[in-house]
Amino acid sequence: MEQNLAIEMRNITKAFGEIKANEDINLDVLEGEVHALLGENGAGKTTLMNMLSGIYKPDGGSIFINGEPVIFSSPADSIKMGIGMIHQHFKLVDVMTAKENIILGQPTKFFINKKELSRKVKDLSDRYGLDIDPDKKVYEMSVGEKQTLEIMKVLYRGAKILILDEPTAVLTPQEIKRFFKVINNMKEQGCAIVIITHKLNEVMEISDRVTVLRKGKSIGTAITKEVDIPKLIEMMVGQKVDLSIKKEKLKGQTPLLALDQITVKTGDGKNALDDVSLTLASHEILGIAGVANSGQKELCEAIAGLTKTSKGRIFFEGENIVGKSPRDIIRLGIRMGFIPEDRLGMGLVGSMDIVHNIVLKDYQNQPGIMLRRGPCVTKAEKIVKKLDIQTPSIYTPVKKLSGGNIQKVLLGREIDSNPKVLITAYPVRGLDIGSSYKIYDLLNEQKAAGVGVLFVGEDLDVLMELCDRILVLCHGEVTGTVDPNETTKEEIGLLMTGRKTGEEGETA
Amino acid sequence: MEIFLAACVVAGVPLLLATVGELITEKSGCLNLGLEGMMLMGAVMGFTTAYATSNPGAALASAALAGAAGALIYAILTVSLRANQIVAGLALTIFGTGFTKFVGQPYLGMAVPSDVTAVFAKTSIPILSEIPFLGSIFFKQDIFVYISYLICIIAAIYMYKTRPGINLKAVGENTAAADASGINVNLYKYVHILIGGALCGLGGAYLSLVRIPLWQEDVVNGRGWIAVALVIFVAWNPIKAFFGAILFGGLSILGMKLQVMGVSFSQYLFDMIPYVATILIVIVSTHKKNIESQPPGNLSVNYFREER
Amino acid sequence: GDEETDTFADADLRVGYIFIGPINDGGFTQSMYEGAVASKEHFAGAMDFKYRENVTEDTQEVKNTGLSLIDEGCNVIIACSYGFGDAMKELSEEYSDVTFLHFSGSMKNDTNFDNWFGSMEQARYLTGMAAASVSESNILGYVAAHPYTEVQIGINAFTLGAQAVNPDVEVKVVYIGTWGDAEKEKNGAEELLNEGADVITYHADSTAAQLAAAEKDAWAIGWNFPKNDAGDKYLTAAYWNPEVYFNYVLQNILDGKFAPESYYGTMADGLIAIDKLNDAVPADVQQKIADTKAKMEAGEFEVFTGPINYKDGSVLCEEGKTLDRAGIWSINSEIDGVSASSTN
Amino acid sequence: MNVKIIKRKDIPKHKEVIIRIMAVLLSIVFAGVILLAFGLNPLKIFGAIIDGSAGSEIRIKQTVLRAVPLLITSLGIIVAFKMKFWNIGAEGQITMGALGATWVALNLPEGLPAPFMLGSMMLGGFICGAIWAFIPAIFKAKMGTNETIFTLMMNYIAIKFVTYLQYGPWRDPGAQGFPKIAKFTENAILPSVLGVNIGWIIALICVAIIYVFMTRTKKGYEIAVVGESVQTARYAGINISRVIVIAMLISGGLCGIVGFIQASAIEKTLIAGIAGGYGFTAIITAWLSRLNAITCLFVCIAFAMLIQGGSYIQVSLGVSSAISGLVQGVILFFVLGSEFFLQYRLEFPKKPVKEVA
Ligand SMILES: Nc1ncnc2c1ncn2[C@@H]1O[C@H](COP(=O)(O)OP(=O)(O)OP(=O)(O)O)[C@@H](O)[C@H]1O
Ligand SMILES: Nc1ncnc2c1ncn2[C@@H]1O[C@H](COP(=O)(O)OP(=O)(O)OP(=O)(O)O)[C@@H](O)[C@H]1O
Ligand SMILES: [Mg+2]
Ligand SMILES: [Mg+2]
Repeated sequence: MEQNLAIEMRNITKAFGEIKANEDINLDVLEGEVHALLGENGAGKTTLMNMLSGIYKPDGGSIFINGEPVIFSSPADSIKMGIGMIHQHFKLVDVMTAKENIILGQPTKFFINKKELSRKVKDLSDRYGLDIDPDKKVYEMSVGEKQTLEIMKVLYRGAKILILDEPTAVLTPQEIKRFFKVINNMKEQGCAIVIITHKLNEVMEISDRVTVLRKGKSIGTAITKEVDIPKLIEMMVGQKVDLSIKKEKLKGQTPLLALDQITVKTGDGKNALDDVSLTLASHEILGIAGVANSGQKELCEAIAGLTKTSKGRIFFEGENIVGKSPRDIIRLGIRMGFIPEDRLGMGLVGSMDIVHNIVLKDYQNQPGIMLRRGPCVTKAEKIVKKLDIQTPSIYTPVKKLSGGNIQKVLLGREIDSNPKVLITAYPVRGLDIGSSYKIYDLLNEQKAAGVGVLFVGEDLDVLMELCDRILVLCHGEVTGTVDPNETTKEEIGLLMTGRKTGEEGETA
Repeated sequence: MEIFLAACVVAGVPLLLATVGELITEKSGCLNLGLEGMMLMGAVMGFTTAYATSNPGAALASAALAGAAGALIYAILTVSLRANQIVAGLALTIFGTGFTKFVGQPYLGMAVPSDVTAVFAKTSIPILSEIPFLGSIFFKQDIFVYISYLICIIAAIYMYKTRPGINLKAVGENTAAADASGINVNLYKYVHILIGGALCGLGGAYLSLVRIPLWQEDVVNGRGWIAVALVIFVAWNPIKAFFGAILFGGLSILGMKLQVMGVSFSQYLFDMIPYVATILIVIVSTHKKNIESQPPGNLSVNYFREER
Repeated sequence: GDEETDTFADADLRVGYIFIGPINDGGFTQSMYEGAVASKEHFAGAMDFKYRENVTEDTQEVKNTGLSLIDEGCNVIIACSYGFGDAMKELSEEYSDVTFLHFSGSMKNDTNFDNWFGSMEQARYLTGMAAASVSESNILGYVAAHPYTEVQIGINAFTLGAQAVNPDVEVKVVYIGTWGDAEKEKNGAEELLNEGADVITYHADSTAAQLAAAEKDAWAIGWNFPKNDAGDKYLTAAYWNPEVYFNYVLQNILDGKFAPESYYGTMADGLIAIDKLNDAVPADVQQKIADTKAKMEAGEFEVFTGPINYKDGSVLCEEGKTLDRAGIWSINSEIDGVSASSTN
Repeated sequence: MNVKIIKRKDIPKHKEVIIRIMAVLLSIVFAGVILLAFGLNPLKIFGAIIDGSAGSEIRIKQTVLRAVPLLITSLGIIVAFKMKFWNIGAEGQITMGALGATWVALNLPEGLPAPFMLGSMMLGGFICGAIWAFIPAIFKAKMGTNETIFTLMMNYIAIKFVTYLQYGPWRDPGAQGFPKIAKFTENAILPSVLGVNIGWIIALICVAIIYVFMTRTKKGYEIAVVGESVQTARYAGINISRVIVIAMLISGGLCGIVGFIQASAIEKTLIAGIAGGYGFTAIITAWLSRLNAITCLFVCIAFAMLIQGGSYIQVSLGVSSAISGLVQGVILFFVLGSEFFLQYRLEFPKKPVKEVA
């Protein structure tokens, strides 16, 4: 079958200040093709796609859609060309209903006929087997519903070219299955689809061809059937990597942290964490698995004293620390390190330099009213050296550093405080594979030194290799705690969907 | 009672126009605190045009344009040049006040030509004014008042029933989402800031053309700030704005009404009521955490597409 | 341009005026400004002036303005508002070679600082007579800025004049709580008209109350400056004629005879005046007003002549007595016949 | 036209200065065009503005008198704005500060030695200004109430309240019926140094204190962290409510001190209009100084010159003082607009590299 070129991107270049996010990238996508875009965090995938959707303007290069050269000066131009993008971060208006979100920016009639609109939306969702209530407000929706709504938006516009930026990150395996059906359905109708995902097995399952980016450059395009996962990883990383993380079973564990039936409520009264109990001992890495937003954030924050618990107790070396604020925790000398998920949003002060970010954890215990930076200057220098942080100076505002280096500043500071317990949420997000492995080594180092590490991760392979035990969360509940040596990824996947250990084959 | 309520409506008109203008502006995510300046600019240009041309239509157009011109400066500064909205709004107030004093100085104490005042004299609407009670409150007014009703109704229909209205809401609530949906967010901001300015200009012109058709330096006298408060009081709803404006307008004359009725009280403490009431509303609405009556999500946040 | 500066530098009397409002406000400041112009004409070359308008009653601002005027060469400063007094006092201590003349109040020194004011109650009284003569409802409306002595003197004088023509007349007062809000002035007047008043006068800065009266076909009495904004319904106005004082005091300065005296102008010297009466005022009342005016000028008529009671029944002036200047300036409420309810 | 907006990484100091000067020059040209359009000679007017603000000792003193309240108020605003607390209630905080100082002056025994009297008044001013800022602050801290409108409304309440006192309970019976609050006695009036009341020394001390406070103390650090990210502040164990309240107590307190200075040194009593618009102008000066206390000193002096010179032109040239507001507005617009060019630069690429493959 003769397939036409839907997208042709030639020599695309895009820089943000010093960062070359895209450099001379070429990409071809055919009609009726699912094209996977692969690359590590920060490789430039989103940037490249944002230029297709008109959000960014390329610094150089040209774009052809269906053979015609185009210059997009806004998303509207891109939408006009039949391009629809589902963004990594939802672009929905919370206070609006589903159907209002769907018609945003659309050339509908001047006056809105709400009934007719509901009917249209209903028709469309039936056609694609999607389930959506046109009159539900977005702020009342679950993540899954929001994702569905994003898909509906694109479908409604009759997009012929679909860009999906990590659409499956927030979906359960069941939802992913349904979602892939929709993709295949569209592919059959001749749509060109670009999908960005970090999950290599998804790439193998859904895509026809795959293009790999590395550090802003395009490494090459392959026909999916002709490559295997190790080959893709090699393309992503640039070298053959030994993906094994050394794991030692260490003796002499003493319990450090114990959660006893912790419940955390959200603003609207739902349970974000529901009766969660766990223990963490020294010389141990406890992994936390679960699809996004299953309560991981609340778990970390509850332990760190950042979220109010409505029930239960948290013991740190036998002492109940429930109700203690982070300040109390610091003041009491409870040595706990915490690397939150959103580093610049929580954990670091973007506009301040490395020294002042190191001060953040220190200053509370300084005497007097003046801020003593002196000791932190030495500390900053030490951390920069030890973790090989690329920065012009220790007086550079951290937001000007690259993602990986920002992460290292945070990690360096937390490790430097000699914690007994280290809580890390997605610590390798934004890091290249080399740095990631450095972090894993550091965590193992900490473990060897007797620290109890709580590791919230998204990559099951890493979790299984790194952790001594893995606790699986689903809807804020613990669905099981497993020993990675005695279980399979599939088993954990099932737990992530809510099937508790011991229960039999419950399907969602 | 009807007479008093009719007077409340009149006192509310400048507030209503400015409030609807500001809430439309705020719906696009822009907090323009330059109301006082724009109302003054509208007042003076409306007046001078009326004086020069004796043409009420030209006067209204000129007032609206003057308000919009002030708003344009604000829009350029905040939308295109990404300046802080609060600071830009205050600068606009300083400029508008200076501009108005300067332009209006030769006209001080001069009167709006009678051709114009005649057009703005009280005119009953035939059937509606016969409605018992309500008729004499709402429909025995001047044309300008009827225009303000229309503007209010049109604003409500526009905001709740039309496609651009929904887009506007999206721009103010989540600019990035609106942008990704293909809405030209900068255009929306510009247009609605300008509409807001034009309505403020008309609000000022109501004072200088209809209420006090003699040029006075400080016709607006803080009413712009009251309108800022009123926007919050009415939770960004143009229909509520209609009643809110009558209420706040009414408060400004209630003190006098009470005096002629022989009620004894302090005028100065009484004058605090609108401000105290607004604070109470702000507190209550945050306390209730009612998502629907919160300010637009991206209010006073400047948006740049390529920035994260 | 430059020419003016020269005439200014050449004049012996270089007067600096400080005005509270704009010079063409149709009210108080305009009357002061036109007085200055008339005075300049009167002295033909010997006097010239500079001014600053819209000066707020904020001591720093006023002092600053005074200094600028002195800096520009002024040797007489005339400050035309009560709130300018403190700054004048301070400046008079620093600049002994400059003469400072402050409108209203009682501040002065022995050499170069004086105050001046006038018996506006006389004009108010006469306008009250005119008002009562045309009222059919016997309700007169009075829009007033703030409840305090200066304003209450006017209200009471107006009321006494009205009562002299028609003892049954009632004066209703609305205090609007501000000097400079035209719309409030108009609202106040409208409330009074709604209560049945058919003559409106006012003690506030703009002529908005005249507009309100004319719109409702009621009579309007102007104030401060003889400006008619009510057309046919303009009855008369009580106003200032400041060139009378300017000419007098400047001549004294020129002659080296100036001595602070707390100048208090009257109907007799012409500082206080009323505008021509509307023909609607009946001839007999016109005559009566003219007679009263003549008596005032001759010093045979005192506005505050007892018995006068405050509206709460307490005595303001006993039968057979008259209030002297100090007595007048201690008035602190409205008299019997006035209905006013605002408290401070 | 194809314009690209590119974020600057770092701007060299000299370039920053050039851009700022350019902005001011452009604004002057633009204002000049407006003046010309109204038939006025802009050169003469701008010359007179400079002459009127710095042309003689008296004028310089007047400029200083205007700079003092502007500067201290700006410092107060800097503390709040650094925390992203949009305090536009300085006007009211100044008014209440003046009220506090006045209450002290009128109620302490008359014969008190001046230093003790003035110290108490300053404290009174600080406390009352702080209380006026505390009210919106506590609601923000505990409930997340929007402070912009809250503080704005508090201005009018303060001014109405002082008007009430002036015409009512606090009216001086000795003022011959005029609605005035009693004058201060000599011991309640700030002395002068170098011909200007010592407010200017207080202002300079405040600059130093606020500079050190914001950059060198733990509280100042906490304020900056809260302003940058509330989440990070929570993470670091900062008691956010406390920081908000403390910062606002300082912010309002500084404005209160301005009220004290204006009441004691200038008015020598309390009047409703005591804040004189400084509360609003200071927002602009604080912002233009990029929330830096030292820079703020210079920005405030420049603004004071503009205000002083603007009020002078009417006397010297006989043109409307409204011109000053007009010119101020235009300069503000340009300087505000120029901030953009400090952060971004524009590029005008001829054409995308190539059009057709
Ligand atoms: N708006 C922006 N401003 C500045 N830098 C940016 C911007 N957008 C992206 N970058 C930078 O460009 C590089 C590529 O980012 P991009 O988001 O395209 O990566 P990605 O491949 O999508 O990564 P991820 O898998 O984490 O989503 C990163 O270094 C990022 O920090
Ligand atoms: N930002 C948030 N703030 C407060 N609570 C949250 C937030 N995000 C998620 N929660 C709560 O955390 C819990 C788990 O998240 P969520 O419901 O989004 O995931 P989920 O149960 O997997 O839903 P779905 O499978 O439908 O996406 C829920 O109780 C939810 O209300
Ligand atoms: Mg991405
Ligand atoms: Mg789920």
